[in-house]
Amino acid sequence: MNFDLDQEHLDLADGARDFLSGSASPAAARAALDEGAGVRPGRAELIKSGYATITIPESAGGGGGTVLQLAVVAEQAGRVLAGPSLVNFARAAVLLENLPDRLAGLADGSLAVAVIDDGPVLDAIGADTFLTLRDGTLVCGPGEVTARRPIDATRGLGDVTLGETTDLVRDARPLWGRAERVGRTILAAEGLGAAARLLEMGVEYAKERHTFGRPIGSYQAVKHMLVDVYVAVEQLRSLVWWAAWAADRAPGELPLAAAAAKAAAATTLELAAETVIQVHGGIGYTWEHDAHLYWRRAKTDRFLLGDDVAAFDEVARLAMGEAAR
Amino acid sequence: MNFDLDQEHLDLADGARDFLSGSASPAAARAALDEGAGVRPGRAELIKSGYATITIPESAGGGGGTVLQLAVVAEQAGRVLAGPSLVNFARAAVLLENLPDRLAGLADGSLAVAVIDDGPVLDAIGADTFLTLRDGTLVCGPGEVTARRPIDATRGLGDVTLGETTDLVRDARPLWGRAERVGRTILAAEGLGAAARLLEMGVEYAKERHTFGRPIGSYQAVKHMLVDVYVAVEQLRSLVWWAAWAADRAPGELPLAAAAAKAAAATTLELAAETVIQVHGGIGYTWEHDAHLYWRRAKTDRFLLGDDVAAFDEVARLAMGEAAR
Amino acid sequence: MDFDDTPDEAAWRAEVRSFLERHPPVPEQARAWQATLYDAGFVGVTWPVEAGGRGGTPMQQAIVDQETARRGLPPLINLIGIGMCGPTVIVHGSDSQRQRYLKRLLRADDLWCQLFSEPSAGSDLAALRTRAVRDGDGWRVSGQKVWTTLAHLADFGILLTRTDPDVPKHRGLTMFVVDMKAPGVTVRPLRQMNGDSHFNEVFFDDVRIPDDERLGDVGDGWRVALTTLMSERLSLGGGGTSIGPKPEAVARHVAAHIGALPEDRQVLARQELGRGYVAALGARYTGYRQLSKLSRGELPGPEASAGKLSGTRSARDLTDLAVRVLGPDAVTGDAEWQDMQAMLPGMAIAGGSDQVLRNIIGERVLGLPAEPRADKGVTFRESIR
Amino acid sequence: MDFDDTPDEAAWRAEVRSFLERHPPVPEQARAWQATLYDAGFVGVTWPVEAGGRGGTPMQQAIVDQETARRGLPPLINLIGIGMCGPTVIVHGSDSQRQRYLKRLLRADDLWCQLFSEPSAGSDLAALRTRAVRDGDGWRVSGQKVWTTLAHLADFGILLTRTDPDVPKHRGLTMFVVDMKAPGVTVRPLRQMNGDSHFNEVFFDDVRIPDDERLGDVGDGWRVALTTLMSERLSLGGGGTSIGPKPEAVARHVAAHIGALPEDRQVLARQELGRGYVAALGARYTGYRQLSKLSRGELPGPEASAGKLSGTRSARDLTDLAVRVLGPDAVTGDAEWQDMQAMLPGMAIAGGSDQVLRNIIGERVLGLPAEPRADKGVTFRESIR
Repeated sequence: MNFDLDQEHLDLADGARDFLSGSASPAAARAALDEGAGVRPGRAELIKSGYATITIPESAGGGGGTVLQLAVVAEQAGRVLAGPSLVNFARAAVLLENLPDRLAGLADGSLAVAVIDDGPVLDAIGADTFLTLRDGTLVCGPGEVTARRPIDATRGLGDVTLGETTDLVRDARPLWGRAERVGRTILAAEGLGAAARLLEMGVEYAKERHTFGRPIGSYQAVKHMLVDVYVAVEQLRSLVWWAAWAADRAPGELPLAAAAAKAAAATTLELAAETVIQVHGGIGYTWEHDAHLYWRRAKTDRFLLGDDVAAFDEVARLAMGEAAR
Repeated sequence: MNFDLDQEHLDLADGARDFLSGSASPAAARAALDEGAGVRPGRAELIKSGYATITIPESAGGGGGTVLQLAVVAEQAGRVLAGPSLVNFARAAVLLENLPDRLAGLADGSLAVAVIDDGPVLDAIGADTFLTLRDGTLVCGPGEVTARRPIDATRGLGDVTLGETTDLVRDARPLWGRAERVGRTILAAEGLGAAARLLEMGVEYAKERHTFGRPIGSYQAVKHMLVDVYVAVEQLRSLVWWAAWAADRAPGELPLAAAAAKAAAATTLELAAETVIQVHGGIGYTWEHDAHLYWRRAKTDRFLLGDDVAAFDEVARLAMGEAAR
Repeated sequence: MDFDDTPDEAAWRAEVRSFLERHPPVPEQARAWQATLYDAGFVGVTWPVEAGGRGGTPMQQAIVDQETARRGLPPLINLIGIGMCGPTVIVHGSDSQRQRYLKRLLRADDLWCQLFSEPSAGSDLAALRTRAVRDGDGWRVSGQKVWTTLAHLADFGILLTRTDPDVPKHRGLTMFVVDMKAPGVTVRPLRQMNGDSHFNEVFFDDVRIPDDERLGDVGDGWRVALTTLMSERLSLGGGGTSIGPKPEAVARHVAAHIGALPEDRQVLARQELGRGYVAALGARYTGYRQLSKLSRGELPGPEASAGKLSGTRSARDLTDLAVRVLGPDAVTGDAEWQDMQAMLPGMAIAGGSDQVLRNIIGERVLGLPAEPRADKGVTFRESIR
Repeated sequence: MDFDDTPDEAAWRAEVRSFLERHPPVPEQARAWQATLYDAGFVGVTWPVEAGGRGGTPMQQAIVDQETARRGLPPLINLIGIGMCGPTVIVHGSDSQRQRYLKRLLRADDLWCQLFSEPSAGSDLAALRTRAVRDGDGWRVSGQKVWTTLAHLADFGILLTRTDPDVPKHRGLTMFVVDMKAPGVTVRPLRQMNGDSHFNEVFFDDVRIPDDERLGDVGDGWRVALTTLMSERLSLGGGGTSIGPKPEAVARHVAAHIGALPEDRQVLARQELGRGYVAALGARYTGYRQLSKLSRGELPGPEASAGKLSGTRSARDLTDLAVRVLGPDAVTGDAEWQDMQAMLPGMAIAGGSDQVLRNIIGERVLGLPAEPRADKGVTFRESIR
């Protein structure tokens, strides 16, 4: 057993970090909110970079890589609030795995796919092709997108009215379930990156900012809050890696691992955002500070791919099921 | 509006404190657990003192006092983990209000009453007459008591198998409901006293005990924990007084007030006990220290008269009902 | 103990109600509305008559607050003036200042702001750097304040400055009344994370203040500021007022939406509502207890901070619930609760952060020892090196 | 990354399993069982061969732990010796000490305890007062230790003493191996709040220790103790082991009882189980990551404390759930979960309180500044005045 990233993964993370921190940023997220600017790096750049298509087979023009690799990249994307999310790419790569033409379209960018669940659709804005499950059949079609007033402008959220659909896969429930779990894993990886970045911001500020003659990070009230975030972030990291590994190598463990990672990501990112705003005091509550952009991500992500409440419930059912065996 | 105890209440509290701290103590609670010693001050003493019978009308030989007065005494009883609880006296005084003979028996101690709900019965041990609601009728009868292995030996818990019963009051549901709410109020008042005493113990130790050259109470980690207990205790105090006042003067407010007080007492006493053990470190975890006796009370009381979960649910339903009006 | 109104209180309540029924406010005319209320005797109820008030009881003021809240009316525009600046002028101002300012403040003829916090002096207020230097029969002030509510509209402010950097930091401070329209005062709005701009930065560039606008003695500014802060306590979570949404409003919102949720979500929503509601009621009734003490003539003590501490928490939890019952639509939908949610992180910071409030309660109410102070006995000048 | 066993690991696991199947332990014969396991090569797997160990990998040890836990076997009786005392003797002991003690420790021929904490030295261990004074070619020790697990059975202990009170407190300490049967050693059991007696008070009344039982140099006891404490980290919540009940056991218990609950309680129980389970899994897999680092030869760092911190919390929450699903009967009924519940408050204290662990992680992992120390640069003698 070796539960650690390999050198290959670390190199991949470095590359992704360079690319993503050069092309996306909290400032870009703020501009998206303020001026309706497009999300960065944007769909085309993400595809061009090859990062978005890691899990599409080489035969279809993708990277032929693993979910773990994509998760490593997704963490870096989360750090800088990059958009669109890698979640739709990951899910679509599973859903379309036996449909080579459409898979190739996903890989070369000619299909801009978003997956429809309950509620507003992640990265509906900019998508032209929508996948959903209807009575057990995977269907596909164009859609009309209405954006309302999203809390977080980087998630491309919109309500989608599906146009005429084509049936793609019958009896697709197991496929849909697996894709959703891979999606939850990648969503959790993006949450991990965002939470880890928040923690850095909080720790940095707590070292610099002085009150009553010493750094605020020397006070237990501040120190212990940040430690609780650290513990949550490291445990989220472990769950994300486990889920990604399970997606690639241990399908039997994926349902529990993905639900646990999704739930932990929702609560950890929220804890990190609220803690780091509190640590910053007034300055952390301003529009110009980055903290609220992560806070918006937290308040949004917790509802995506089923909310944390649903995920905790699923964990409990699975745990009881395994215990009964 | 005047939301403060009157001088009369303060005098009553002083007297009750003298009597109860002279006749009951955590040490007696430990002896009850260790050696099966009887609870202190015991039923007879409590009746003799007049405190247990405060809410029984003077015509029946009681004090003719208010629920608020009884709550003031109950707080003092909770501080020293006195037994039996004043809850059964308070409930029975309501349930038997139109049955002068039985009421007189309650007041002079010739009837030792306990009220049966779901689960183990509070102060079943030592009771000879049991009241319960059966198909809407208030019934009364002797019972066989089985004690098992109570967490807290001061609560006289036992399972009761009712003998032959007599019907006392038909269509007794409203009466039963009111009595239960008065009981919840008194239970919460006992919880208030226990929590307030725990807070004192924690604060005292935090001032005395030194580590790394200064009192542990000067560290924010310890200080802030105790403050959270203080805030909870003061809010519980407000809710208990409100509920007691409502029982006497504003029956329309009693359901919400009693449920809120019951729920707050359960969570506050638990918080206080666990915090104060933690503040004491290893010494607070020993058998010889008083903290665990209050902890046992907390773990027990939360299940009595419906648990905190049920009380929170009731608060929510009542709040939504009022909001709809 | 009696929650019911006394006959006098009941008569007063009837008077307030009847007035409010006959005078619906026009939302845009916030100043005029305050003047109307003042002229009817419902503003500054507890202030002394000679200060333009009515000389009434805290309970009368509480009844006005309850009745205006019950009708869903917004807080008065000059709330900070009434709650903090005015009481400071009453205690520390000269006769002339009291004459000039107080009645106009109560009528909202002048709006007021409070100029205390600075970028490097938040929780540690006494570390402030804005300098006031003697200049003939007056003073010259330079520096920067921040988080100043209403500064963009205010006519006057109470301004805490450093007049002597060579004594320990609490001792070198002096308080002034400053004319916000004076040359050299620049106000720049600060945008909050929810997009609104309720706060400002205020820059003082060699602003002249006559010496007769000083509040209290030179070097006595910390004591003057304590009057302000003590007055602030009751206006934030004290006296039974809610922080954030009223729990009844959340209960109404949940009641309206809960039917559309699956049964398991209803169970969870009720638990959350029950928990938040009990906390909010606990804070409210604890506030009433403080009000009763106040009515007996006691000063608002540090225990009033408990209301803000727990009120902030229950407001956060209840608002979170309000958002959750909307389901996934919450992230694009309902603006009201989204905005409320994005306001709450500020509540646990402004007017004393949770951490500072816990220190205050721990030390001044529970009597726990203070932490060793790194800056003790050091002059301000040495402390900023 | 690969969670699966390597072929070597799989072979080792098979060997362990097959042995455990063939050798069921007798619960009363804890020493004999440890000896049996040792003789088969399954105790002290990672210890050097010359110390009586097998020179194996941390992963091999983890596999032994997993397989014994999977079969529900209790921890080894000499766990503290193996996890803390032994590693200290390996690093700081003389050849003669290593010869005399280590193999016998692994076989449980001798039981060991760790004598560090004192009534006035808990979190602040270096404030300890037990004095060791030179006496010819040995030492005389007087003082009191507390919270000493297994002292009532132990043959030997590692004992931290003060040998010089006139230097700052960390510098005047010296470590010894002490014979627990020596004259002047008195052990008194301490009863815990759950009624059990796992801890002891140990009194030293002029106990003689030969100088060749010293571990490390005179005055170097703090450094020696750090070896012990570092070794302790992995045995408390590190390496993926659970604190308190295994989450699977709680899930099994909940599964067995949940059907009898009303639907709304089922919903709430599942939420609680989900939350506690996720936290426990998070702690477990974080422990596996530490194990992987250890396998690469890294030392157990302060981040291992995170597992204890969160493991204690999730154990508390899961146990509370286990009690709650029993309903009101829980307060008189099920002894197993009652006892577990009454054990948990101690978990957040023993082996580093939650507060101390947060300081350690905050300062050593996150690099946050330490608090000013009131006792800095002061000799021990001055500090206790």
